[in-house]
Amino acid sequence: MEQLNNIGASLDFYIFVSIALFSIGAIGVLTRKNMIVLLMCIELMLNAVNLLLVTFSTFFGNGDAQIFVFFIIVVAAAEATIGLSILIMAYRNSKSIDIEMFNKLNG
Amino acid sequence: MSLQMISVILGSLTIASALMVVLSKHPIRSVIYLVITFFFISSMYILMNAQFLAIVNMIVYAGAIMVLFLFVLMLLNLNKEAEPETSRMGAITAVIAGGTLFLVMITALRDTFQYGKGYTPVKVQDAGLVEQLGKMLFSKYLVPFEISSILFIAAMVGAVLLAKREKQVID
Amino acid sequence: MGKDMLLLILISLPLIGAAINGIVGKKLPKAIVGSLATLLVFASFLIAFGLFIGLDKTSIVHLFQVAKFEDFTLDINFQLDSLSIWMTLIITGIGSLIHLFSMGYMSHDEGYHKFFTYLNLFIFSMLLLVLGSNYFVLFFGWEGVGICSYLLIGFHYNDTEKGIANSLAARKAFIMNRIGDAGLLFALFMMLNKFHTLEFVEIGKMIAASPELYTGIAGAITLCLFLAATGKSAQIPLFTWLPDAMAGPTPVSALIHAATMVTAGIYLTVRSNFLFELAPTTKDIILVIGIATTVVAAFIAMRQNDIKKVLAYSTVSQLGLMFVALGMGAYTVALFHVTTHAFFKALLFLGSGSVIHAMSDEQDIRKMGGLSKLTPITHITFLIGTLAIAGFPFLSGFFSKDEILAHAWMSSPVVYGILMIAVIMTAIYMFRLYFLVFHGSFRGGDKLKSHVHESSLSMTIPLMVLAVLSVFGGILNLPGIVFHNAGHWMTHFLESTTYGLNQIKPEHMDGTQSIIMMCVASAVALGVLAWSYSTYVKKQALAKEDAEMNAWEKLSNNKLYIDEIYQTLFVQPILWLSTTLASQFEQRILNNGIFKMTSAIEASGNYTRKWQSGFLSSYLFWMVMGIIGFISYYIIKSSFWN
Amino acid sequence: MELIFLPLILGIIAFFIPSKWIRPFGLLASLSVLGVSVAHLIQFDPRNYVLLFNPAEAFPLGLTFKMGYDGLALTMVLLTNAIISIIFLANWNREIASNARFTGLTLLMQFALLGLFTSLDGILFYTFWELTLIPIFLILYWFGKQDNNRALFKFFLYTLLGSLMMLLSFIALGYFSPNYSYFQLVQANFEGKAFEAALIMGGILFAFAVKIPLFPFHTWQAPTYTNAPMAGTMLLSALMLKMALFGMIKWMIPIGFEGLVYLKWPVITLGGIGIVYGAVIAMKQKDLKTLFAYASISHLGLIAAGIMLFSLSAIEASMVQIINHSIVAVGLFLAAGIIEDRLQTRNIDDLGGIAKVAPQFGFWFAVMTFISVSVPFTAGFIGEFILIKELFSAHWVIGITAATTLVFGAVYMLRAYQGSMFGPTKIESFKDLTWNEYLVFGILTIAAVGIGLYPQMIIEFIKPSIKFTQELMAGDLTLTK
Amino acid sequence: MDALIIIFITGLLGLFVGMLKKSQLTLIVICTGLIAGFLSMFFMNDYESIFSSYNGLSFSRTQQMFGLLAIGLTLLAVLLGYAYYKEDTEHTADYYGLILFSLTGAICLIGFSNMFMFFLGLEILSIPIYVLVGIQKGNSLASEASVKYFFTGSFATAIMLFGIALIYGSTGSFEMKEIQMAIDMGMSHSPMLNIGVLMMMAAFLFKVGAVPFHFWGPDVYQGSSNAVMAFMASVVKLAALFAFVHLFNFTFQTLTPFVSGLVLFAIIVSLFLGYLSALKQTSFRRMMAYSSIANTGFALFAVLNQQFGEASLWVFLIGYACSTIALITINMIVEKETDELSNWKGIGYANPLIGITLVISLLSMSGIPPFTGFFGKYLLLSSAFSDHLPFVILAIIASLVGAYLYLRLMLLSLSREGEGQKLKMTGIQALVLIVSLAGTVGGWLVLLIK
Repeated sequence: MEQLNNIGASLDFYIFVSIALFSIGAIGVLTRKNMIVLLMCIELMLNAVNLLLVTFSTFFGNGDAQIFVFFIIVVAAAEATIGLSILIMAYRNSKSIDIEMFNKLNG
Repeated sequence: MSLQMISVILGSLTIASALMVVLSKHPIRSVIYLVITFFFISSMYILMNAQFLAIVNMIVYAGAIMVLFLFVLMLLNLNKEAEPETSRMGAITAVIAGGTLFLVMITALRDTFQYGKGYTPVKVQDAGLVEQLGKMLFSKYLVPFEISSILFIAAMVGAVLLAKREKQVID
Repeated sequence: MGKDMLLLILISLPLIGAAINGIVGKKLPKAIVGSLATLLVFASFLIAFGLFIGLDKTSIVHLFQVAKFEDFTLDINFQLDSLSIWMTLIITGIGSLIHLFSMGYMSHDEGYHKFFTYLNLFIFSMLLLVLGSNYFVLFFGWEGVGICSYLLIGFHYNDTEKGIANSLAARKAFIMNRIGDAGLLFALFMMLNKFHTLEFVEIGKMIAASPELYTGIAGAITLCLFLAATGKSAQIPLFTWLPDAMAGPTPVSALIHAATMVTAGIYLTVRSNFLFELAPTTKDIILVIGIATTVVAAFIAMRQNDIKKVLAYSTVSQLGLMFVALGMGAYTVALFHVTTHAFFKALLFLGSGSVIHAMSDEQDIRKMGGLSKLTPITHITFLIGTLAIAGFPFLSGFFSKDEILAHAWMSSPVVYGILMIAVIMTAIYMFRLYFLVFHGSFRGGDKLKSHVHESSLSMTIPLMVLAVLSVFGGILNLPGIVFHNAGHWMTHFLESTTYGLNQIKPEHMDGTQSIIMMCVASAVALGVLAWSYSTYVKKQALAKEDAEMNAWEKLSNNKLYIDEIYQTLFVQPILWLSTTLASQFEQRILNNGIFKMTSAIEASGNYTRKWQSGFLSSYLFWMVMGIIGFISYYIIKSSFWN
Repeated sequence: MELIFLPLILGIIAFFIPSKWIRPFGLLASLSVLGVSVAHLIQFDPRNYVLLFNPAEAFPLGLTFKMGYDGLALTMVLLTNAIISIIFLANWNREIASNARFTGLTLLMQFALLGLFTSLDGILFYTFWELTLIPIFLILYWFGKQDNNRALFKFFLYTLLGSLMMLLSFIALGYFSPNYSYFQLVQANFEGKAFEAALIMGGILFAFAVKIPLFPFHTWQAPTYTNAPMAGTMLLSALMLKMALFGMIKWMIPIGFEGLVYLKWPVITLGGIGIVYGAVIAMKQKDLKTLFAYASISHLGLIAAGIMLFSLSAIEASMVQIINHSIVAVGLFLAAGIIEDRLQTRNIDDLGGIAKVAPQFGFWFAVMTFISVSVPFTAGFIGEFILIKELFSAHWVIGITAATTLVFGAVYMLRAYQGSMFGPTKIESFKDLTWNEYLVFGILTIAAVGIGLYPQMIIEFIKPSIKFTQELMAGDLTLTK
Repeated sequence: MDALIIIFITGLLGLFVGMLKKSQLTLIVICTGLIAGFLSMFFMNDYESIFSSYNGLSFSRTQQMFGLLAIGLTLLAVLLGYAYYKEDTEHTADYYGLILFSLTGAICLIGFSNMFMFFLGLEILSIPIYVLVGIQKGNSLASEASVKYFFTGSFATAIMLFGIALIYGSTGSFEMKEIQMAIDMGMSHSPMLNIGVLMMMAAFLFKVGAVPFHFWGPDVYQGSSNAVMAFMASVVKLAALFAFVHLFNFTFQTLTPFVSGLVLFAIIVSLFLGYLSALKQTSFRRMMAYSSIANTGFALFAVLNQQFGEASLWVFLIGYACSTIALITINMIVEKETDELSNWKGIGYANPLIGITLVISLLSMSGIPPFTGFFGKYLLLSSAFSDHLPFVILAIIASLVGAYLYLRLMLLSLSREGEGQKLKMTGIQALVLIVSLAGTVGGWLVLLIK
């Protein structure tokens, strides 16, 4: 118990927070229509994963998970870059960042 | 105030600010709340002795990525009118779906919530240090590290390709 | 040259004739075509006669094996015995006469060579039928004559007026025969399963060895055989094709539908006597059907106005009479009547052919009359034929009919009584026909009258020969009571060389009864002759027009409406079924059903693609739902684990 | 191997032949293939199994690639080659024959058929089975009526559904046999698993039933025939239908023999229904080709029912009948083709009196009609005789049902013949037969009469093969091959 | 591994050569590089490469085969796209560079031995594709497709990462071997592991485009260009499917029976939904997208087959990819302003090469022997036969619907009305057609060599 106290709350709590963040991100992805906010919500979900991984890393006591988080941050950065440039391109074409506007392809 | 109390408060604040990200009408507010969320998350990292990640999280996420977001928001110069309206029905459905996702995950993982019992984390203090991570990154995880350069090259080329305005041919 | 070789030559000669005429006949002059065909058949007759003279015992000629199966073989074998040679004599003898007649009769027809090809082919098939030593060859011939009959009935298929009717008649004949053929096939199958052979001799031996083994199956086999016989020999219920078959040229009617082919059923029954003897029930059925046919056909013949139709129904009636004899087990008697009937019916048909020829293809007796002076030879020979069939004393028909009546009397007076009615009716319609055609005044108009002429020699010679045979044909089998030693020559001839022909011997009959019966028959014939003479010559009665007829005359004139009944009972339902199946089941259920299904499948694509709404949030929503589903799957499944 | 691959090579070459030369090329190509097969025939001893291709090593998936023929297969090979030559001959003066695509596709079809008949490997058999579909499909599509898509879809999907069921069966067979070699498949052990065997057999049967076609699977046939060009109809009915019957004899029953008890009577019943049903519907059809299509359902129902008895006599008779039906099909469809060619109609109501204008055609059509109603001295007679006999011995009800074909067959065939050829002349002119049509009718008639007089030659030829298969099934034979 | 470096360097080199604005030269450089990559992959000895001392990548014989296939198909896709790219001289090199970077991702995804490489590979595979889809900048459909692909893709990535995290949480390792050991040691009932695996599976189903994560497919395929679509439908699909199958055949093999219900559900719904929706499409690429959903359904049978899953998948994919590339090439040749299917009318009759390729490709896709598509389906179905018979029968019924779909296209393009139609076909396109035709006809022969 003492060791667990080192990281503050119990492991379960961090898992709970992580799931909550993930779900909130998912809700955001589903509710928001603004593409930038959508992108942010996805970042939120990735952070939930990061939190989870760091928790496990602490728990197992090795750094592998933290390296993984490191790579996730790398990928998130790249993804954000690409996402934003796609967004800009889409905005140039349709003068809107409302995802509801992008429904010409259907059926 | 024990560490446990601090972490619970931090966790609650994290969730609250994350909720604000979703609930804020204006995207810039969302960005701000998101940065706040990242701060809370970073502080949790520190609590868990992952100092290096905490710093990286602050610098890369809160610093670089969020600034990029803000920059794009400014670039596109979206005013309030352009903010898309969320339909009530859609929102309710989405919240129900997300809530269900949450509940289902909690239900499925309910057994895990006695996870920590009987395990003894070792060398908690050392795992998250820069030295440790650096050694690992350049020995065990060298290949992924090198490979990630491809990702960056690709992302770079892609971003330039997409975001660049085509040359206007002037007669 | 051995007998075997002679037999093969005998069979193949008509085939050779058919081949030559069929392949090059078109280019040969008509005279050569006709005489070649006639001479070949006549040569066959001569060979047959030679074989007949030298006949001593049953011999079998093996030609080749068609197929060998696990438990039986199918061979082309021929059998030479008294029965087959007798039939051969009738076929080739009368056949050559009719060939001769046809040379004159068909001389103006453009299908001359074709006609002789078919005729020769028919003779060949018929020879196969009677000379085969097993049921398989018999079946070959059986089918073969059916086809030739079809070809010849529909010979004038492209006649502008009657073309369709002719071909329809041919089709009817073929199909009704096919129904009978099916019966024959079943009999063959049963025999193969039971005896593993189709050879007459071997089956006969097996039955002779242990008859009790086969009583059960014999009933079924004989019923099937009799079905076949009703088809070919035009008995109830399959008799309606024969009158229609008169659409063919008259020599065809004489040869096929009077003298030879229609007697194949009788031949078959006689051939299979060893089986029929084991099946008394079948024999009773044959008797009943024979009686019914003879009466019904005679009744219909009474008010027919087409000269050939009268003769056709007469043929049906006479065939019925023969089946009566068979039903009583009097096989040789039946054959005797076959022989005499062949003589006088061929004569009558050829005579009618001569009349038709003279009348420029007019067949309606209402348009004839007084031809006795215009066509004297035809008149005399026709008269002889009429007298013979009517049972005028001491002509051939008298003796053969008398034998049958005698047997009938012995089996049951009721049968005798009914047969007497049929005999009286026969005399009535024959004399009616004779008087209406040859006496009274000519009713065909002057223009036609000027064309009427006696036929050429090639047509009259067969008439005369047949007339002689009709008169003296009775000699073959004189009643024993009168001509003690000379009598029953034919019975003895057939008995001496065939196997297992056991039957009631007419000798056992009381002599007085026999003589009384002859007297009764003679009296009937003479009485009807007198009555007819007074009606048609003295009172100048004519064939009535349709409107004047009373009820029974209409019934007779309309053939008891049997065609119509068949049409409603069998033909229409099947055709209805055909149309309904094609339009309802086939089209609506199977065809449209499948297309409905495919179009439903195609249409369902419209629903599935609606899921793809085009909205990103809906896609993401379904992805989340998918994950929720996955996790729920886990929760549900893991709670069952424990 | 040249026997099988010669048509493939020739077929590919045909696509590059200029249209001026394609006519003789097609005929000569098919004749040369026929010649090769005759050379095989001369060297052939019916008691032997000739293996054309017999790799020693094992391949993955249980593939063995064995190919070879016995008397049964060689009969079909010869039939195929002869019929293909006849088809080329029959089409000699038609436009279609000067089309390189047609010639090439027909030769490819020949390749597929030969492969099918000589394959001794389950998967190979299935492959060739499907392969036949492609050329015929293209022939139907390119040379058939323009708006025949519906019929084509039906044809293709029906046959494909059948093939897929067969595929399922072959997959299942993989669990009962070490590999897909024919000899192994026949010896597959179903002891105590009769129902499984019946299921496997049922799957294979499904494919065959569609192609034969058995009663409820026949709806593709009539529209396909009606829309097809003459050559396509001939290929379909003279050869493709026979694949299924051959498959039943050589593959389906020997493989799943243990399951025959379950399937025997259902299939015989369907065959019996087909006999009556096809005949009854044929009676009122107006289109000659449709009529012949339904007639073919009737005829093939009889053969299929006979095969299911799997007695030696029944199979021998079926083979005779298979050959006879090919002859009849080619002859009758040629007649229908000739009529359509010259008058642009096949409706019986519009025809009449042709025999008067074109007596030669009338005669040969009549001969074909009589061969089709299987009168004595023709090939159909002996086959039908034995088949009905065997069915009658199995049960008298089916025997009587089968025998109705004698009567009904006469009804519809004579109606078709008389309706079109007899009666008042409704047409002005009708060009009588050309030399090649004479030749075709002549060859067919000689073949039919020859077989009719001496079917023993075919029976002797195939009897050892069937006995061999039966011994193989019983396991009496230790395989050295 | 050496192949990976060669290809990456070729991609970079291509970007530099591209500055010369000589599209032909760029093509030559790229092709040479790809061929070199192919050869180095071909001659690679197991587990031996300059990176062998570091973990992350390893190639077994099977993985090598998949790698070769991926490189080969990329070569085809590159050649196929040439006619299209060369018109846009500004960006020719960018296209090639991105495709090659994506290919390196695919190779990582084929050869990964820990979660790091797996995750990076997946991202390197995806990110260039997000860009390539939207590369026609002025085209609003393309940018829409890009947006949709990007957002759904990132969402799926998040899900997958959550799954990886949970798996790590339960097993304590990112190494595939260790994870497998941990699972085999008795972790298989752990909820965290199971949820993690299920979430990974969800992400995989997204990547391969199976129901209910298939939605991006039709929109993205339709919005993108033919050249990009060819790459997506062949290489991307191959890599994702292989990784999926590989994970579930080795690492998670103990759990495969547990997830088989879900996989079968996904298979059957994908098959029917794919084929049925495809029936009503008028756009060629959209139709192909639906058809690819259905084909994915077939391919997923490999997940359930522990023994031959990868080999079956290989055969199936070579048939599927070759046919798809052939059809896309044909579509490029016939495409006018839009990719309406009506453009296809009669093309097969007009041009024999197109006709033959088209017929054989469509037949192969319908599963008719002796083409590779048949053998692939045969292998996949036969292995599933004994355990999942009802689903195999359902799959066969669905394939009948598919056959109807392909048949319709075949009839349309073989129509005689196309006679005399003139089609412009470059030599490179003809080459692509012939090569893919050879793959469709003879690809399955590889089975025998092995």
